[in-house]
Amino acid sequence: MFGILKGLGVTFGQLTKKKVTLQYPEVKPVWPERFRGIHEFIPELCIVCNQCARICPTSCISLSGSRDANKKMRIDTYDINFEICILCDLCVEVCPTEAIRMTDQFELAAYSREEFYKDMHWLYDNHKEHGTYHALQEAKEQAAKEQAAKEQAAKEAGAKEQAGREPVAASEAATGGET
Amino acid sequence: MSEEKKPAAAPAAKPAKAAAPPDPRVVAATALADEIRASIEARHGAGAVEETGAAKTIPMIRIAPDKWRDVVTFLRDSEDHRYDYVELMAGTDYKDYIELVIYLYSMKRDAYITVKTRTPRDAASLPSLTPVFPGVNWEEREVYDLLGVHFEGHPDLRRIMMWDEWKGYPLRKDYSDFDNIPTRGGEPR
Amino acid sequence: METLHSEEMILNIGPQHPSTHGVFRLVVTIDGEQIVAADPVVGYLHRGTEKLAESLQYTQIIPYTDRLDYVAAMLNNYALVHTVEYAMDLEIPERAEYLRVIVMELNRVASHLLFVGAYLLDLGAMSPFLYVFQEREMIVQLFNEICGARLTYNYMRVGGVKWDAPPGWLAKVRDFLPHMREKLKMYDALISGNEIFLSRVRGMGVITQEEAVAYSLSGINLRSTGLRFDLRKKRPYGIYDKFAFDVVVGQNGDCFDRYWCHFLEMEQSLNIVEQALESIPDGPVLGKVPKLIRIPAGEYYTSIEGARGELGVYIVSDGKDKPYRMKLRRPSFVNLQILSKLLIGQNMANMIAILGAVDIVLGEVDA
Amino acid sequence: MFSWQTQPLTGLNFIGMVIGAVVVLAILLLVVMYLIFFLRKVVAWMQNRIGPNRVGPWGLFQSMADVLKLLLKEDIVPAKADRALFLVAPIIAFVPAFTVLAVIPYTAGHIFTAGLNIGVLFYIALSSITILGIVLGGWASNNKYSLVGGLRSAAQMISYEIPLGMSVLGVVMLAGSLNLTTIVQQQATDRFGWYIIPQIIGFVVFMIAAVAELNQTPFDLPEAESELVAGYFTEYTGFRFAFYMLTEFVYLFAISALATTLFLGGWLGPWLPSWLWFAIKTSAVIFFMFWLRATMPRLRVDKLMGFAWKVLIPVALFNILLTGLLSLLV
Repeated sequence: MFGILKGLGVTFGQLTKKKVTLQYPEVKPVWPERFRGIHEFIPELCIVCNQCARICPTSCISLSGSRDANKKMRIDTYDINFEICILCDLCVEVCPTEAIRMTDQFELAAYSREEFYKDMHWLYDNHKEHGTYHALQEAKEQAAKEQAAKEQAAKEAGAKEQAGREPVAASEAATGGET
Repeated sequence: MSEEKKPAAAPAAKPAKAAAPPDPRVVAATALADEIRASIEARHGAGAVEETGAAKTIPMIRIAPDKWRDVVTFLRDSEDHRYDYVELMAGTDYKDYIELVIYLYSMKRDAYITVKTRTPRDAASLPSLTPVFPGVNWEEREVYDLLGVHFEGHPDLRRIMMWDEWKGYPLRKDYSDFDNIPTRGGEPR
Repeated sequence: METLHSEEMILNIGPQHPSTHGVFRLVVTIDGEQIVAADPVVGYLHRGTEKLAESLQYTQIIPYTDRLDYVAAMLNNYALVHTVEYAMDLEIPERAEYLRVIVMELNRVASHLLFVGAYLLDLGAMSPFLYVFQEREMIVQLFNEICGARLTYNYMRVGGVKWDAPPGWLAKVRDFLPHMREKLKMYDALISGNEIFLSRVRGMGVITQEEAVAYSLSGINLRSTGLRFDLRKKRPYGIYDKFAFDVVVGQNGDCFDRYWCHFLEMEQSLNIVEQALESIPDGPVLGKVPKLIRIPAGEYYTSIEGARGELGVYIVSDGKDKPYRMKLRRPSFVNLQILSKLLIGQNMANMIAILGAVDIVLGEVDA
Repeated sequence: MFSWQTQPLTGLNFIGMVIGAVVVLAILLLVVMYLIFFLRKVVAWMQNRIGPNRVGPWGLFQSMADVLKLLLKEDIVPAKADRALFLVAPIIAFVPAFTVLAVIPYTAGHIFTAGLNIGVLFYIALSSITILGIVLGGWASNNKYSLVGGLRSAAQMISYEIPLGMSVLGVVMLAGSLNLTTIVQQQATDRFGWYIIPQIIGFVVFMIAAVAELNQTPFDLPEAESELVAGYFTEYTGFRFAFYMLTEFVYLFAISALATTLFLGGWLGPWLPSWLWFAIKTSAVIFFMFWLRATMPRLRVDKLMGFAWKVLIPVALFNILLTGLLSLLV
């Protein structure tokens, strides 16, 4: 009898405790940095080395590329089949250029199976809202701008003849940071 | 005195044999296996043990298939062995034969051996261990299901993972996925 | 005494049934409410992991092991990489070993919590199930931070772990421990003394030591009978010999002992995590591993103490980068065999209590 | 005091009675709807959840939405079921549940109370009919889970009717009447106060038996979802399922109202209006049942029967003896 009363006490004590339910569609969960959601893919970084397709345990990645005018490999198509992708992160692990990485996008429900075949463009667009690439770029650009502004200020202080902003420097800094 | 010769297609059951100084663990394990072999042969005759060696660091004894159940029972019951706990049962298809391996553990002596036996691939059949160790009941059913070894004396030998209409034995190396193409009205779907 | 016999009835429980813990089917023959025979039918979740592994590199198999015992995936990860490391005689960096122990023991706590909750749900109490999920959620969030996934971790690698702990993570784990101990006390008050609960589990589904050994039971099913058999002590793998902890054993081998061992084992796991947190060194988390992992030809078997028992991986290698044959020794699969023996003569209400206490995860049973 | 029984049955009175019955029915439907809401909220709070909060403000219209959904659902009759019995069983279960409410005195005015002289007997007799509906439903479904659930339910409810009836006897002896209104009025003047004090043993037995009668946790074996999926109403869908659901909750309300009337002084209480006192006390009893529901695991079926026959009935008998002695001596 005593055990039952003790149990009743425990449940009664919970009445006033803070509720833990997450109001999901309104309040989105905050994922940690390493969260493995749906990929983002940055075509200009890809060197078509095929490593991601080879390491993939479920063979859900298919890609093709060709050499452009500068004899550099360019990606043409890049598809991930999310019907069988298990979001294991191995493709991200092997990618030498970080052209593919994971985002915090986790909502993948769809009405038809075709929608699970995500192509390069979808994966690229995915980075805008969910990816870290965009934020990374912005941070770099910001840093580059600040750097440029600082240099300019220094130059202006030194010599007045230096005029005009330097967007070239900023973009150079950005692309330099990618590799 | 382990036999170094193995069928070419089969992976060697003894690692590190080519290494210049033999691994002391392997030597000790092989010596132990030989001891056990002597003990078994004293009881069950010279043909009972076909090979001894070591699986990495664990003594390995290969038993003639017809003595399989007797020797395992002996290992369980004999006072100097008392291998009373089956840790693992696994079957492997080596293309020429099917090998069944069990890892036995002795609760009392805290010792650990691996015992195996072989059976030809076609009409693969072995005496069942279920009467000795009730705990290998499902393991044997799994081996039967996936490798097609028939266990004689098993109380309930049915497929366990696949359904009864399944054709072929998936873990055999020559198994083809096309044997079980789903059909609808006699036509492949 | 003569008993009244009525017409026997075959009751088909599952594969979709609220308390079979997955797609598990149990065909029981009942006489009134008494069970005359029980035939467990498994295989509904069979994915052929062993066959798949034969065409995968060792690194690629790791995500597949996540799907075996999906409530304790860290331990599955470890079982595989441990066998590969054992076969290759690899040196593992100290810090990686400590991180492994921390995540494995936390995962064991999470898994046992789920057992306690699900078991009480089987017995008709809903609240414990929802309570334990709160603590499990905390552990799962910790895992989410360290490896980016909540259920299928894919965290271990041959030769170490994938990621070092993020900044502040170890402190979070340290904060979690006292909270968890507090909550364990609460669950104890809520459940363990409840007379209704006790009347349902005491003396129910008794397994003797001889039976347990003969049926190759492992884990808590074996220890609840009083046998002090814990692979972390018997054959210390990794760095388990550095930690002081007790092997929890039961006395009677009944359902209550199995429940209670889960409870006490959580405390022991918390102790291990605490010790590991105290002495975790700095350093790399991934050792020197060849880019393409090849195991020398031969056969290898190692086993670890999984959340449900002895979790072993048997690999036959022909020297290539893929296993020639991989066999998983799944504790749930082996433990489940004793169910049909335990159920005979019980009545239907006990059936669920006994099935629940055997603690199976169907992902593991069916591999 | 106004009572329908003392008035001649004129046309106007008859219309009044019909309107009264319909009003009570409507109020009760509303009450039951919010009882379900209350249950879900209380249990959710005890489990650190929020509970229904989607439909309407604070989820207040959730039950209404559920009822609407159930009414719109397809009414499936299994092909192998005994069709006639399958269709009629929920009604057999449901009608007595509402009928018993006629004798409960809700307010001091109790204009909507039948005021039967055998009120207690009427309640116990009618509530037994529900078992028939449950057994029939379980049997007619032609499903093994339903059958086992139905039979368990029959065994359980019949066993627990006995201690329930016996525990009420003590109150009846003290009050000297079977009329529920009289019982409440007696409690106002009784020297011990409300009957929960002299009849504490009876009250405990009553509560345990009541929970068992209602198939509430920890006695919810007939619908034990981990064993029997949903017990006797596994095969029921749509509004027939709703009938069983309603039966359960109407009985929950009715038995709490009965406990209030018999042991807690019914509508009696200072300052507040009588109907509010009645509502407060009934809610407290209901809350207690939900509290149990959120805490307890389920009893086992054989222990359940043993508990009724070996513990509750002897205790109830002892209580009657004690009450008799007490009224002789004091």
